[in-house]
Amino acid sequence: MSVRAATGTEALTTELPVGRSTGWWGMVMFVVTEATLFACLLGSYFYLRFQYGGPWPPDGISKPKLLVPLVMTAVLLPSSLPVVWAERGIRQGQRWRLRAGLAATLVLGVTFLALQASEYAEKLREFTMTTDAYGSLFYLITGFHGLHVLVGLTMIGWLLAASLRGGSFGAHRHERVRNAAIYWHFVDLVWAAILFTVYLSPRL
Amino acid sequence: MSTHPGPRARLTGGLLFWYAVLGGAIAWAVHLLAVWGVDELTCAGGRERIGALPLRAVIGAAVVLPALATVGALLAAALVWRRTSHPPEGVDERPVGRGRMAAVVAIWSNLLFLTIIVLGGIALLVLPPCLR
Amino acid sequence: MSTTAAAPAPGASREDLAALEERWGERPSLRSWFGTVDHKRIGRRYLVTAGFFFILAGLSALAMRTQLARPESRLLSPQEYNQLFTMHGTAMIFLFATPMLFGFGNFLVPLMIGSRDMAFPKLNALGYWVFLFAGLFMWASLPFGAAPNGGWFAYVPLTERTNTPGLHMDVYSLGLLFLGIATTAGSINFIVTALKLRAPGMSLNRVPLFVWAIVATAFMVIFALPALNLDNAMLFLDRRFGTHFFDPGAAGNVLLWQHLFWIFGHPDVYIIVMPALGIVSAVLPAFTRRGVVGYPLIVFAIVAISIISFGVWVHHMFATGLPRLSYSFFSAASTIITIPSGIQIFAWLATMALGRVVLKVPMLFLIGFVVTFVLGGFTGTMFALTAFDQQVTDSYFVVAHFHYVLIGGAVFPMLAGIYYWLPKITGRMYHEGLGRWAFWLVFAGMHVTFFPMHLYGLFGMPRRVYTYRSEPGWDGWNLVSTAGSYLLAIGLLLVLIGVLHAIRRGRPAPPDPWGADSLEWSTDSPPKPYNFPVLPRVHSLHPTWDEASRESMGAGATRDRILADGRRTLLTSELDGSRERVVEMPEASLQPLVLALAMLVFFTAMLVAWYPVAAVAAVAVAATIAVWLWPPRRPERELGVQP
Amino acid sequence: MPVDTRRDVRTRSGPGRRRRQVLPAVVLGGALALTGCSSGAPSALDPAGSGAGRVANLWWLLFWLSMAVFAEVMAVLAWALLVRRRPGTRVRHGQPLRFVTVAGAGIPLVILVTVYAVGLRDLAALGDDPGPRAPTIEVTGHKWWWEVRVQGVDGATANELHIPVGEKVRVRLRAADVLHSFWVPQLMPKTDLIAGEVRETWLHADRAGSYRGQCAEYCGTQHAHMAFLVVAEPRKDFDAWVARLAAPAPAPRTDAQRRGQEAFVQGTCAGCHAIRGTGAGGRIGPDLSDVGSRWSIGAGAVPNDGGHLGGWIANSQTVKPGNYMPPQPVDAGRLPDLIAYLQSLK
Repeated sequence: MSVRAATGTEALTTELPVGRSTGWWGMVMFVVTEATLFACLLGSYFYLRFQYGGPWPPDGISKPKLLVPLVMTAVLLPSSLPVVWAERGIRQGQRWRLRAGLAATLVLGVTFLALQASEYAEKLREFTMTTDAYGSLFYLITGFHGLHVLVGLTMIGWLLAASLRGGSFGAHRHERVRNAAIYWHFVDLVWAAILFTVYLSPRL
Repeated sequence: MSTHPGPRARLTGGLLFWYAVLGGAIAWAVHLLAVWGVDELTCAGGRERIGALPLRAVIGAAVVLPALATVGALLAAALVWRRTSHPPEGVDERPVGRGRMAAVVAIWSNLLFLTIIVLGGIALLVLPPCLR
Repeated sequence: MSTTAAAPAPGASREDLAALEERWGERPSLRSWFGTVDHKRIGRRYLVTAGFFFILAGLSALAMRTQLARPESRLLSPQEYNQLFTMHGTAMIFLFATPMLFGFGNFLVPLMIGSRDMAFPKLNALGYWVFLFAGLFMWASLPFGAAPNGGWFAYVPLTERTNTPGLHMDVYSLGLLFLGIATTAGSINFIVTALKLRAPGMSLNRVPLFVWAIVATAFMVIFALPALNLDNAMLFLDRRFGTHFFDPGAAGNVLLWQHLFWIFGHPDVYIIVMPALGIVSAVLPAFTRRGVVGYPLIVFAIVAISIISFGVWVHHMFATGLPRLSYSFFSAASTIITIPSGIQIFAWLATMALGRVVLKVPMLFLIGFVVTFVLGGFTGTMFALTAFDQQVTDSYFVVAHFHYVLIGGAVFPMLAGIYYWLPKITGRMYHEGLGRWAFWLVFAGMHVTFFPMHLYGLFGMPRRVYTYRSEPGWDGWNLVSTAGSYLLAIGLLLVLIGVLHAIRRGRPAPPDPWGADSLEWSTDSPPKPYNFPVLPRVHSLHPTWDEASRESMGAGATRDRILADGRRTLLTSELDGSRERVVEMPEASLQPLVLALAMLVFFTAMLVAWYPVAAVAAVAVAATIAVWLWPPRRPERELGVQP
Repeated sequence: MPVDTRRDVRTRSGPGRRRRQVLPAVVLGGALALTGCSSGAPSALDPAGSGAGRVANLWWLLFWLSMAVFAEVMAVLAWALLVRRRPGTRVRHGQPLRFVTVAGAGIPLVILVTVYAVGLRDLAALGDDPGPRAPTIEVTGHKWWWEVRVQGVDGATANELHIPVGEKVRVRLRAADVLHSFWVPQLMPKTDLIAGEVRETWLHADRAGSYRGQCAEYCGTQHAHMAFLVVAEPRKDFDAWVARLAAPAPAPRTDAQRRGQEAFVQGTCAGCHAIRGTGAGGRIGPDLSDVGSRWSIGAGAVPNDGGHLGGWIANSQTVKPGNYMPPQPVDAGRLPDLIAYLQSLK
């Protein structure tokens, strides 16, 4: 590749990758608006924290412990890989890969939610949503993300059910798999931002 | 007839095109969120420093760097403009027409965003950062 | 101009037309009425429903103006007045302006880009039902005396439970969250439709300006609405479940509400005005007999305004005492946003000056728009300057300003659009004389009502007061405003009469009564359910004015653009509009209605705190979506499955 | 005592200011009458201090620039409608981009950069601190009245604050419940009162007089009746006002006043209201130690006279519906005494 070629008329007027479906764009736009919502949510966290000015978390609430969230991260982040693997499989018409990959993701996602529930059980003894704004933020952010994981898992489970029925997906029909995968990757990535905001940033 | 660019050249060219169109807008958005967030929240805490740095220097950096990024986008837009005003023979007419329109839009918007960033920068010279 | 569309186009045979009619036509039945996914029917419903909410919000305004006609009037109690002004603002913004323009967009975008429907027709139907139910949800609170009463901006801590007990603000937060579903769904639909369903050949530099405006608006919704949704969710949690997001006594902050609200709220001003400016660009060519000057510059203006509108929100908070340096950055953006608007205005003026103006009713409204919107723009620029803003914000000066911008910038173009597209929507022509009377009354009424507000705002009258005393000397001007508001109401009534008259008595409209330049005029009035017998191939920015594009639907029609063997339309590439493939479009369905009803049950149950019912409704929502998207069973060979 | 100036809410514009307003008023569509018939208005165009004066000058700059651009727009529109619609004119198909660029972007840019610079200067000037020796008045916004204190002085008053003419006075703003906004159009632009925060602004009057202010942030049911008065007076009168705030309320002098005081202190009044030097120490409603001298009742709801005062005590809900003072079960025979006592508190 030469600079000349890359800055020529044709390269500069390259069309977007061909053949994206309306469903793909619809899901991407939905994810964009959801991502904006999370950005506002995390922005609100920092706004309240720095407007408060005092020690954070306030009211003697201890800084969040890292062990459980890091385990949750280790469970959730890799859960995108089976989805990718499954999607590649069905593009080649390999239905077993679709089923196996989705099942693996389902297990990882449910594990994540179970870990979150155990974390809540411990946290709720220390503070609740009504303790102060920190508590409100903590439960809103993590709870809202947990809700997204639940929705994502519903999608994955729905795909799994459809693929187990047969006659749903194949090398020529896998749009729904792709769209659900986009959503799951998004839910995954948002967790990284939440890990940083809620768990790591109070220690900075 | 010129040789067609390969996939990597197309990817680079495409990214350059989007940098030309959206670079100024994104730079300005980053600039605004940075200067507003840093100024309002640092002053709310009653401080005028962030770590070792004076607040004014941090805000200054959040003005200068996005301004430079916008200038870069302006140059990229000028390149797209030049390349679409005299397209080589045999290139499809529609992408060129569309690229040319995008170049006009890009040049204007980068100029506009640069103006906004510069006007904000002038305020930094006049006002102390935490004056209410 | 094009007159061929009424007869079978030479390119599409009688069999093709019969097949298309069979696939797309909807026999009148109750099921088809509730289940339709036709973007034209849905668009018409949006227009009518938004018009209905406009009447309700307008009557609220008349009641308020009547109360303010004299000092210390006791016609309305303060509680009633506060509910009315809140509902007036909320309904005008959320239930009238945006849905009205979405109605135009729904009806017109597929026609303008040469497609057979929106990208997601069922989602489109869902959007309408949700809008309707959310609107009724909010208005239904008024007869119970439980309507929102904290202003459309709902500032905390006034709207917190301690200061506003009762359901008032719960109706507000839940109603707007509910409505947000419709707005978001509609916006995604517009974006995808405009990206993928344009007729072959319609590269980005040939997209009609109205479509550009709608897409820019949709993008603004995508990025702006989440901030409002989050704000309302936090308000609801604070009120109902005792969280402390906005409670300064427990590490919360009241300014967080304002920031989030205006991060949404300022783009929302442009969400309302932008499609209306698109209408101006769409109507102007027909009545100046030439294309709009400086197409790329107007595209630039649309793009630039929609981006900058996100960086000016703090100018609504110039009196909250933030650091003055912070203000200056927003002041800079708010000042400079004038430039793209200026470019647009002068491009339109140049179009009028070089073309030959035809003074029909739509054009009269466009001229009224220029005069009014420019005046509103001046005061808008004044508000960009912090020092001046601090003096006049929250006074009647700002009420004058945004009514100039919103009536001048949005309602006048909408009225122009109604007269302009009435032949296309209803197939009937309107009565010119009635229209002229309506224009002059609306124009005069608007200025008599709102011009004095500049004055008594400068003379110190704050806004949102249910009454005032006579000593400060504001009474005379208020009386003038009230008189003007009745004049305005009579004018708007004449518009309504004109529309009804056209539907009942108007003479039948030809496909293209104006000699206009965009694709909707190349098909029947009203269009057939499938919009175009032959999907056009676009060769220029003004397809109905260029021979090649027009011929592509007649003599030059090819089989691959008729697509009569199924309910089908074409996908093209995002930037250049190159043909990609043929897609199957969904049939009419009751699922959207069922889903919207389940959501209505959910939000109503949340409002009255029947949480188990809400949980059941949430499951019903999930189940309906699951069934909606459930893949049909296909033979393995068609799917391409490896053993 | 400068009772006269204080009672006179109207302030007239000086001849110089009047002349500057006339011409634009003509342009404002035959609104010449506005300066005449609105001379009682707390008009931002009739500034009486350096803060509002600066903004008024900015307004006139903006106004004239707007009129110039409006004339330009109307000229092009008139050309299109009158000249170009003559029979026989042909449609021209050019793209006059230079015209659009210059008129739509170039000229506006020059104007906008200018006004932005002027606005920046004014913004900086309005932020100037009044200095460490300036008196500080503490204002707290309540639903729906203003509590006024002077820093370093124990007493409080309501809905009325005094400033010395020609001096900058710091005003420290707090919100007791919801948001309010402190606005005296003739003296100073708004500053919001933010719950949980302290905000500061300043007042400066260059001529003596009474200037009406009003809450400008919607604050609920009775937002309409939340006015106050700023009295600018010579320094010695200001000092006397501060001294009165520190001193106990005047003792009753007649029998009726004595009975009224007794009714006040022993009745329900004292549960919410305070009168310095008596047993009444309620903190919910306004301090009434100088209520007899105030310009109004109910933060601008009605004039302060015996009839209105009696009506207010008996049932303020008919006067200012929704306010937090419940109807008082005062014996009809005791009401005149109560009124007499309260009116004596000056």
